[in-house]
Amino acid sequence: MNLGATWAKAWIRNSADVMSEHRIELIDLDREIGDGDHGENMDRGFQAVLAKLDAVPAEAGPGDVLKMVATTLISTVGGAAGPLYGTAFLKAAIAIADKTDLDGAALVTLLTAARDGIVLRGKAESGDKTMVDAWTPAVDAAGAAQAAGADDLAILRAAADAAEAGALATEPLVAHKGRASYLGERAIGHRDPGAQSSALLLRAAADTAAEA
Amino acid sequence: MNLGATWAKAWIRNSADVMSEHRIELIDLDREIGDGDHGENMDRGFQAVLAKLDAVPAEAGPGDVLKMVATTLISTVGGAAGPLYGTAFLKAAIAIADKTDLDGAALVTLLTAARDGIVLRGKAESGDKTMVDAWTPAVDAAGAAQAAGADDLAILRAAADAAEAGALATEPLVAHKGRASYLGERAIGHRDPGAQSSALLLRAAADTAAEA
Amino acid sequence: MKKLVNDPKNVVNEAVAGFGAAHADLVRVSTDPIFIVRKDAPVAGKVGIVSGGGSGHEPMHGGFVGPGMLDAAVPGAVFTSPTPDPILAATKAVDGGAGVLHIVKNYTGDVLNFETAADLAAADGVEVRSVLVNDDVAVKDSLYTAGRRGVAGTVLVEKIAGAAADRGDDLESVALVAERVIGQVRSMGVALTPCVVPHAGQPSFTLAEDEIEIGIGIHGEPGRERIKLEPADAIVDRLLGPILDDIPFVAGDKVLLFVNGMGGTPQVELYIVFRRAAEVLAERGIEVTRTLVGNFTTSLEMQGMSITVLKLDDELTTLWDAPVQTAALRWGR
Amino acid sequence: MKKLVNDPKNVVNEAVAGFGAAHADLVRVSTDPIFIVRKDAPVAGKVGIVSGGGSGHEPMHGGFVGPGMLDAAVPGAVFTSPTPDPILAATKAVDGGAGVLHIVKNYTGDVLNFETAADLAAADGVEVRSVLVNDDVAVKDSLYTAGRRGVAGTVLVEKIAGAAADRGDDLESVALVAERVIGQVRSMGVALTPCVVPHAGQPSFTLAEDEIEIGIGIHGEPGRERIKLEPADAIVDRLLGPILDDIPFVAGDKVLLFVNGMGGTPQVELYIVFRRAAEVLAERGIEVTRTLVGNFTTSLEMQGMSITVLKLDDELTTLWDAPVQTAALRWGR
Ligand SMILES: Nc1ncnc2c1ncn2[C@@H]1O[C@H](COP(=O)(O)OP(=O)(O)O)[C@@H](O)[C@H]1O
Ligand SMILES: Nc1ncnc2c1ncn2[C@@H]1O[C@H](COP(=O)(O)OP(=O)(O)O)[C@@H](O)[C@H]1O
Ligand SMILES: [Mg+2]
Ligand SMILES: [Mg+2]
Ligand SMILES: [Mg+2]
Ligand SMILES: [Mg+2]
Repeated sequence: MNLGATWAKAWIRNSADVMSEHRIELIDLDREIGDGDHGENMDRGFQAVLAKLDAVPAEAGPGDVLKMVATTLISTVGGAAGPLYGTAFLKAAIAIADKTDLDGAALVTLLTAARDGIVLRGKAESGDKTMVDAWTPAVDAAGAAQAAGADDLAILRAAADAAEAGALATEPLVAHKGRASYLGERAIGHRDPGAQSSALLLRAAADTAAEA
Repeated sequence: MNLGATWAKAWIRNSADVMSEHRIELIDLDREIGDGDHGENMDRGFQAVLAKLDAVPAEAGPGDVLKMVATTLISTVGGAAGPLYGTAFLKAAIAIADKTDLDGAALVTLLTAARDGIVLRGKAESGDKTMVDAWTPAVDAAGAAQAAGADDLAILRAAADAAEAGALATEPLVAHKGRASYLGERAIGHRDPGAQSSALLLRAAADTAAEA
Repeated sequence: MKKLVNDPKNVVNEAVAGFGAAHADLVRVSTDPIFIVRKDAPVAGKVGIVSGGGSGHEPMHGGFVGPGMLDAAVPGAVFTSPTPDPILAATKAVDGGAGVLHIVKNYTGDVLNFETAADLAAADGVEVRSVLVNDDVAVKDSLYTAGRRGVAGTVLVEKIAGAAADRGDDLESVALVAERVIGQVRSMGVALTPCVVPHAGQPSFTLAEDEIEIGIGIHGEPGRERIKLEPADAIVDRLLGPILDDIPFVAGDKVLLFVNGMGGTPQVELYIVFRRAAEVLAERGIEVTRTLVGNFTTSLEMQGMSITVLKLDDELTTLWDAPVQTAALRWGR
Repeated sequence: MKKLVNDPKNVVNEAVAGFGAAHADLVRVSTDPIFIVRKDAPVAGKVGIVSGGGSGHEPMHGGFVGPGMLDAAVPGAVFTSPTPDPILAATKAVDGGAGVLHIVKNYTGDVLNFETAADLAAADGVEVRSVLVNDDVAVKDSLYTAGRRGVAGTVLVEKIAGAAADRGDDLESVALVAERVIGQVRSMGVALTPCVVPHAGQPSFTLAEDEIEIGIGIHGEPGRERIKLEPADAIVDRLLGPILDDIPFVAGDKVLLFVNGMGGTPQVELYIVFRRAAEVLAERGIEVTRTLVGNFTTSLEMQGMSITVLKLDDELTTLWDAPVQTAALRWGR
């Protein structure tokens, strides 16, 4: 398995499909505790990314792909998710800018940089019921897997599993950031839409690696 | 039986009760082919009349009662029904102005004047699907009953029966006057609310005479 | 029925009181009988202009009281023409010696009640002229109907007649200008949802989740036909066709294009409608030189809109542009 | 879902195009990226004022573009903050050399996207200041929330800041005036029915036939609590309490009282609300010296309203009264 620009493009292509498929699900989660646009926002952004994917030059590295994703999400998603995901991909792109193929350490670097970007922009802490609650467990799980000598696919799977568990674990929480924070106790029992879309993205990363 | 001011007051008092009771029914008829206010309009008007009834001097004749009804309806009902019923009661009041007790001939005079007032103001012909379609049969039936020597009660009952039949007979008609005329064929199958309230009024007149 | 009301019987009273409190710089409010006059009424030597009708069409007519438009508005019960008393009182309150114009929408109730009030005013020595607005092409103007209804075109009649009175035209001239507008303005509307009259507590009609009513009136009266929901552009085309064919409007005409919200339709939708209507007029070579978009002649919370087209000439354009200072329409001061 | 739309994805494009066509005397419209600027932008030497946010709140913000108020408005997708690109483009388009003020409603998405645009503008040599509107007392302003939301009070901030820029204040002064308004304005709203985001096609929330949502936001976000429907006066009291206690407003204060319709509520109801609100303020010895009633900060077709109270002083009153010429707010010219 070889995680380079080809994998990155395939991941993003798969992510675009996944966002389309889960558009309504994400809208519905956001209707419950937000304003009902998250699925539409993610779908709009990833469709725009998809349209630009073929234009990424053949000699580009995975960092170039992620940078295009970042700028496109920033300029097409809007809302809270646009800048947050945009920053995540931008920081990830910078962190792996010099790589052509990503080994386990680079994957952990990528995920960590992405998560740090989200925290930098959004100032959310773990447990605030945001996408951070998917990303931080994912980063931790990926780091642990890599330290334990897991291969790339296993690292990504660990990240995706942890992100899904993290998204699920937002359900009992009260939100402290984003729109759901207006709801107080009434947010309890609902999953955070951004955490869910984050888990979908990371699952797509692992699935793409498995196909490779 | 003695149809003087006492009967006239009792008739109007009963009419007020009847309009309250049938408020929703008249609103519903008007919602179907009009604007849904006829029951509210009639109820508002007759409640205002009721409030003034005790102030009619003891020495007043039935014409004075009807004149108060006319002016009160004109100034409280509004819409199409206000001026039409107002004119009806006004013309009726004038026609029996010199009477203290109404015999059969006077009753026919009253009803005829009322109907003529409605036609004068509204210019509707028979079959136009308006309140005229209750009043004209009522006038005709009262006239025939009186000519046949019927007593007051029988005359009023004949009028009420004919008005009810006339109201029912508006159902298959297309309207040529009032709001229902905007509907063309779509008015078919619905009873005219003003014809229905007219029938209610005339039934109250007969019932009041029966109680006397 | 969910409404921000107290006792349904007090809807008009309380709303008019609130209107008076909110716009005390522009109007005075009489509570018994209920009417709204401009603060400085009567204006000596100026033709007074009175309009009115059932409530539930706000801002029409109270929102149009002020310099350059109406001198008084007479709101009846919801969807019920006012009785003659308040019309008479308003007419007297705005008579500055130059007579009073009644702008009446063509409904049996409005016609009859204004007629009585005009007779009573004349008996009291006030000169009254009446004009009848009947811009709704959804209704056939035939001997077999009560005639075309007065709908959103009324706003344009009131604005332009108001400007004519404001510049000092005499009663006859103001009436003639109003009649010229009436002759050149046509409208048609659509409803997506019904409205609920407070005292009725139930929708005026029912539409299935995929149905709309073409040719709706402004009182929840059913319209011309009920069809399946279509894209906005197709609906606009359905309304504009009968409007443009009616006078007809032809290439080279200059017009005012007015997209009126029925009360419950968001502004984004009104502008989507405007976009298509302007496109159709351009295709036909009709030039849109003035525009109006918004909720002006409403039907409570009904969702839907109407399109109104007024053929303009230089005089009408000048009168449209003249200053107006009311709660709902204001420019030039 | 019944709406006057074509493709739900084109709602904002088409509405903005329609807006541009309807108000060509006031604004120019850019289609890629989408923003609305006043026709004569940039005005040399004047501080430019830009606001924006998700669409669906019309007339906010496009309806406030024109002399005396905003220089540009940047509409995002429905209920979604715009991305930095159009904000940046609008900022540059209105920079007359005196810098640009961003008026941002306090939502995570708006804050982040305007922040990025401001950084990019600064990198391109345009001086930008930002103010954050957060008038909604329904939300606790604590470390454990995203802070109070910006709602209808934004209209007042935009009008008054616009007047300050119009009289020639420099960027710092305009920002200070805006911040003063923000410090003195408080709002709270109620929903009777939900709204339907076109791309979602389903109501943002559901309310039973006898339920209302107190403390609703302007994006269909659920509010503070859900209660049984009450008479209008009782609902007004529920909203006014937290508003007046917040700053607090006290006897002797002069205020602007603003009753804002959420989009689907008829005007009669807004005036019933105004009546009670004015009554409560009078009881508390608070003097209402300026008023505003209407649909200004909407939430698509949502039924409901919000009440906003702004503490006035002489300067703010003068700036409020200053001429404004926009599609939705206009006086003095
Ligand atoms: N401060 C924040 N930090 C991290 N994530 C956040 C923050 N605020 C919001 N989010 C995430 O953004 C998601 C909402 O995105 P979206 O619905 O697209 O934007 P908006 O809230 O502007 O409508 C939330 O579910 C949450 O995961
Ligand atoms: N021209 C007319 N002549 C006789 N009756 C009429 C005429 N126009 C309307 N009506 C009667 O008035 C009734 C409607 O009254 P109402 O609903 O109170 O007034 P509106 O139509 O103004 O809402 C109709 O059902 C009809 O019987
Ligand atoms: Mg959202
Ligand atoms: Mg009726
Ligand atoms: Mg009526
Ligand atoms: Mg959003």
